[in-house]
Amino acid sequence: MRQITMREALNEALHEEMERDESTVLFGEDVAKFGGINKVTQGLYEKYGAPRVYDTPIAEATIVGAAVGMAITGHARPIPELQFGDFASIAFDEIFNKMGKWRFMHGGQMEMPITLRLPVGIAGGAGPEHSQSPQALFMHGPGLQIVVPSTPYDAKGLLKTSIRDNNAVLFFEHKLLYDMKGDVPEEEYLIPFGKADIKREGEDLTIIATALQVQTSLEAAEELSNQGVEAEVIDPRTLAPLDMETILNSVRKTGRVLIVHEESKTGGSGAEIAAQIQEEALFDLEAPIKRIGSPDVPIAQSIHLEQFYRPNAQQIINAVNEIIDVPV
Amino acid sequence: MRQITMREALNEALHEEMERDESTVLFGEDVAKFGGINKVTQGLYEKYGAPRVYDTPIAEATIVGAAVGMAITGHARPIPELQFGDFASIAFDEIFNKMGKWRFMHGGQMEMPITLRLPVGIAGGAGPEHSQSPQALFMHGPGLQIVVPSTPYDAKGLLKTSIRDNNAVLFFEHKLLYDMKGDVPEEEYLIPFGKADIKREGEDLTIIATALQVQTSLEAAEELSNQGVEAEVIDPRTLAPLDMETILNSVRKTGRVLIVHEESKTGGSGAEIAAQIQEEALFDLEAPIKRIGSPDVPIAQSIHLEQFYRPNAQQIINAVNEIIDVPV
Amino acid sequence: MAEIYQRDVNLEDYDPDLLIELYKTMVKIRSFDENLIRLMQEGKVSGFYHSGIGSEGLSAGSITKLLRDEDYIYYNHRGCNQKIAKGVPLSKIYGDFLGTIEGTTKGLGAGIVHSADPSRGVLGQAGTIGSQLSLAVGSAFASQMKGTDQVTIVYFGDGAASRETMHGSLNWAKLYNLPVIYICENNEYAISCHVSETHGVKAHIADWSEGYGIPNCVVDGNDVLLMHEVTKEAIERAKKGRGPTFIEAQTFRHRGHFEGDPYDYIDKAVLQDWKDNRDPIKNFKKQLINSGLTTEDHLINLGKQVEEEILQAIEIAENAPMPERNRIYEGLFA
Amino acid sequence: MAEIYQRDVNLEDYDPDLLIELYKTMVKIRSFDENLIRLMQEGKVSGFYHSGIGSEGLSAGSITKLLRDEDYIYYNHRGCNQKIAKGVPLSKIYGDFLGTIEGTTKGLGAGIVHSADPSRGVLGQAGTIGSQLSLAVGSAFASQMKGTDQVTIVYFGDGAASRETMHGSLNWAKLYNLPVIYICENNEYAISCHVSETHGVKAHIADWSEGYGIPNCVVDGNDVLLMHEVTKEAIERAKKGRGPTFIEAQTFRHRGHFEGDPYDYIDKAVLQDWKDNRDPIKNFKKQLINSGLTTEDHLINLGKQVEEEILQAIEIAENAPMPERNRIYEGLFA
Ligand SMILES: Cc1ncc(C[n+]2csc(CCOP(=O)(O)OP(=O)(O)O)c2C)c(N)n1
Ligand SMILES: Cc1ncc(C[n+]2csc(CCOP(=O)(O)OP(=O)(O)O)c2C)c(N)n1
Ligand SMILES: [Mg+2]
Ligand SMILES: [Mg+2]
Repeated sequence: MRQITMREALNEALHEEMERDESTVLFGEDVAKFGGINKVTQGLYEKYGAPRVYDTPIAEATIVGAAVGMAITGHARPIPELQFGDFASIAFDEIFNKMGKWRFMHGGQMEMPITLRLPVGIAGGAGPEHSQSPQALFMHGPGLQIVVPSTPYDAKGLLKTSIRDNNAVLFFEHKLLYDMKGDVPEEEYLIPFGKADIKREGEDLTIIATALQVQTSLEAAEELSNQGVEAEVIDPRTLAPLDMETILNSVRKTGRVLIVHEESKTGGSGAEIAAQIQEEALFDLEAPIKRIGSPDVPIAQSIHLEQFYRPNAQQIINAVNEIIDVPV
Repeated sequence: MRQITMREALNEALHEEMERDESTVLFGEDVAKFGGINKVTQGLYEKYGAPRVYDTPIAEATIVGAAVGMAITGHARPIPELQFGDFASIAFDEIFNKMGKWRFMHGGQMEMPITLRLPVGIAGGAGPEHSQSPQALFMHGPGLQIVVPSTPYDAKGLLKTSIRDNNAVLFFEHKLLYDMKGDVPEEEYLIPFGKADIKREGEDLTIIATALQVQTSLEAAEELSNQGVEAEVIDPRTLAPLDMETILNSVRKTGRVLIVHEESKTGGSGAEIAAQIQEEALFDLEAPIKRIGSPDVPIAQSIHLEQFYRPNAQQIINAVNEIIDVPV
Repeated sequence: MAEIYQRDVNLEDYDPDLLIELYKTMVKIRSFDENLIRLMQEGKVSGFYHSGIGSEGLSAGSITKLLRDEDYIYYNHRGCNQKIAKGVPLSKIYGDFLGTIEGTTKGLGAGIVHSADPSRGVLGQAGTIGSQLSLAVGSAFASQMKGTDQVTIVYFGDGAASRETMHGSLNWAKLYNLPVIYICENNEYAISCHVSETHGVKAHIADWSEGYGIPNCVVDGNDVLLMHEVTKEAIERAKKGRGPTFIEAQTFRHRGHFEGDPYDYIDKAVLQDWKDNRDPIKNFKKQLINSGLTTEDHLINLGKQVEEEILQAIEIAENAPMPERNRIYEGLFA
Repeated sequence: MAEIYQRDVNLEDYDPDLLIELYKTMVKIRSFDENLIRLMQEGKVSGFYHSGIGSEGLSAGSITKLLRDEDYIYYNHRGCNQKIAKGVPLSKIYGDFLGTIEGTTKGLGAGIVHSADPSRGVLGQAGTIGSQLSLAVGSAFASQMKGTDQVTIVYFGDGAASRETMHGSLNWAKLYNLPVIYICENNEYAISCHVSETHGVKAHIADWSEGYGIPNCVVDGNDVLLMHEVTKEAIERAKKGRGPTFIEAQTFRHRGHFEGDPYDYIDKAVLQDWKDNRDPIKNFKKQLINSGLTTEDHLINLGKQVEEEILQAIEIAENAPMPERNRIYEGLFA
């Protein structure tokens, strides 16, 4: 099959959906002529021009607030971008309370077909305010769907689903995945929300990972396999809705669980997932659920230090070994 | 001992600490002449006047941002108030990234002696944007201490500690507790952070609750006691730092756990607490840890409906019975 | 510095239907409000109500017979003045206060904050005041993109004007030349704070919009015809593709910030002056009668009709059932 | 509309030491920058550098011999211009780029964003541009409350000026009459966007501050003496308790937004014109020599001294060790 990068996959999804529905409108900082600082929106301005594709002032709260105001008229399907996912903090009220709740709190009378794109993750020494992965925060926000792809294939299918969906979507793209290549068919396809993907099957333990950490976990799983440990690697793909069924089936099979994410550990998505697993399958657990996240300190700017934040394959292997060592 | 309301206890703490340290400065919307919409800051303006106590424009991001700018000069100890804790969403970048990280990311060269007061909770039909309990979000934010008192005694001692502390504190006050009366000694006292309080001892199960839900849990515990079930009720008092030692000691004793909070369930503080408990004490658990939170939907404005959000004693009793029913 | 908007308005120049409609709308607004306060006193509605009495002219003047159903508004939290002027059925607004399923939110009980009626262009309100300033430019952008001549009006108080969102919104509005009208209901107070205690301005709040190159002015918001004129000009500007307008409309609260507010932080004489000499309804009534266009009796009758209408609306709203508990699980997603 | 700041500046009216110091500071800034770019090319520093070449006059002019250690600045993300002018040791700034413990952050590797030197009033920078606008009024408030005559300057780009925080900050500054100076480094671009594509203004960015009643002007930021004069006036205003000033300083980036930016979105001829005719260092050098105050040789010598100083600083910074892994667990709490 054709191999393209996640950047290309995302770009294709945008092209196809903007072609398909002329109420789509894409905006953000430097997304038009410049094609986005991550080059994900390249070629769209040339094809659709303003006002369908346009550059905004540096004012993130206004970007998201305006997207909400567009969406609720029923005339527009906004696809805003925040240049760094960290800036969700600047538009937090707009995301958490307006995108997430406007429809419900006004009696369900409007729709919220917004796909907010948020590049996240530790990459290249961008420092404490340009490297975060804030997705877990939004699991606590009703009305928000949270998409976190880990492959070009998933990225394309999920972005297309997001854009067509009539509800709010936060679409998190790990910056280190933009250059990752993977199989993407020429034909159109969509990937539904709330359907986890088992990226690797295994009997000995379940690794639940998101975004870049899916790749790191797969790498670790190969190494573990050499050591005779077969890990099942599950990528929830969407944190909201969360496919607990697939997760629990795996847990019931393996009895051992490791959750890996790049978000800082405390209060990360792993907390909620672990809490649900033990609630539903406590007596299937043969060892405590472990979580790996980045350290609970702001991310250093130094490239030398930043490597110690991003979970790596060795950490995963070590954690798996500890989990496996717990006697039945 | 003298009984006063939590409102009075908080007000006393503010008076004492502003008297004690003339670098303290208190500001927010309507906190001066009006004494605050919850009347917690009454009498301070009359005593200290501007600029020590002053009313600000309605601009929450600026309130918190300015507090940070004051604090890092080393000349001021700001005690800002946001009129409703929900508005933390408006000042989210300022709280999460600036209060929490400015010191660290600038190499630890400044201090951040801010106590940000945040009235929270479902009370009197204030609706989806004036009733939330956002404290759990900040557990995911390094550099922030999270205080959640449940009694007048704790409120006073913790607020005094907060103001004297040289690091950032988010101080959450449940609005329905303002009128609650309780023992508060005349003499000065401080309560350290990271020290949970066992509000009631019991052998049969552990209830971990915060804010108003400590009171609801105690109520439920009395009723349960009549039924022959002795619940231990633990109030962490600070969610960061979190006193896992006290919690784990109790869990090891009882083997059964219920976590109760008013925050919506998914992604609430209960998720992190449950995840940590199972990680540290899985094999002591005789039943899955249950969590009670408000439903994962925006809070309705209707008084009639809002009662169905706030966890009540009967819900707690039912949950406890389910937990107790799990056979050993 | 902001122009003080002045025009010679002569009643003879207006269609009598418009004049009567303006009067009727104001009376309806006030009567709605008085009856709501009564319902509160009867314990049927909770305490978070911000009465709009004293500012009816601002809403009637800027909406009645000017805005169509397809024009959008974001109302503010003071009274239900704009919702009523925009034609949201009274029973539905009462239903939102009483929490019955008659309300626009079908039982969620929007109260003052979250009613909506998209079929009449009422897109709702942000509980965080000032947040809707950004939404408004989005809605206006959507109309412009679609090529319609829809206009968006966003209402907000003097206090809300100090939210940071104001800047982002004004910048978008001017930059993209959007059909949006800012109406700042300046009643001098934000809860207990006088505007002079919280606003750094050259002279007026409207001055803030000047630096963006947005046409702006200060107007007597209690003069319903002046409000009509100033808004009409702004609407024409918007429809002609000439962009946004910022209107600071001066008014005053007859009651405290919320029901129960002691309202002791203001100068009583100033309040009395507004009540006696600058009441929008009283003054317009006088004008109407003096012009010979109508009689006191006629207006009294009209008032009675309105009251009748209000009482019927309350009855409908009260008779509708409260929602079931599981109402809260409905409508989160489309 | 904002005044275009013009003064007749004659070199004879100035203390020669000041003039030489201004020149030297500019040269130091540029040399620092050029050497940093070299370090990047050598692979020693990561890619997030925003060169400040072309705007040295703005920083030297507004800081050198005007600000004391106790005066506060919040620098912006373009170059290290303001940090250097404020006297942060060069080895420490390089240390922050190289990630060694010589850096102000002792190995965290602040890069361009998070260096700080409280002993010299350098309070840091917000990674979210524009957020420091609110911090600045806080710092100024603290000085005012303490009764000192400290001044706070906040630097930010034309792009950052469009952040919503601008409004909250300007309002506080005027309302509380704070000793704060806004210096908007308007280099016409925010990454790829020209200011005309993203700013709705009457004529200038400075116009935004006018509605608050804040004295403001537009100045040639590449004329170091004009920058000196305009900032001096603002500092005097602040110290006399007469509140804030907003200065829009015009300049242009010689290089792209970040190292690696193709920088193909601008008009090459415009850039060439800025380089040829509006280079702050080149022009000031000409003025100095023409005035007879110094000679070309002297200035060349001075440049060599500066280069020497820079190379020494780099050596110190490079020779310092990288931090241990557990550095990241230090300093979260006081
Ligand atoms: C962001 C935000 N801050 C504070 C509040 C609380 N609050 C509600 S109304 C109000 C005063 C608003 O004053 P103004 O905008 O002048 O409107 P008025 O009440 O005078 O009509 C305040 C502070 C809020 N709802 N949202
Ligand atoms: C809040 C926020 N939005 C976006 C960015 C990303 N960003 C960094 S610099 C920059 C352009 C800034 O332009 P300007 O303020 O004019 O400064 P210049 O780079 O031209 O010196 C952008 C968009 C950021 N750091 N913070
Ligand atoms: Mg007001
Ligand atoms: Mg710029």
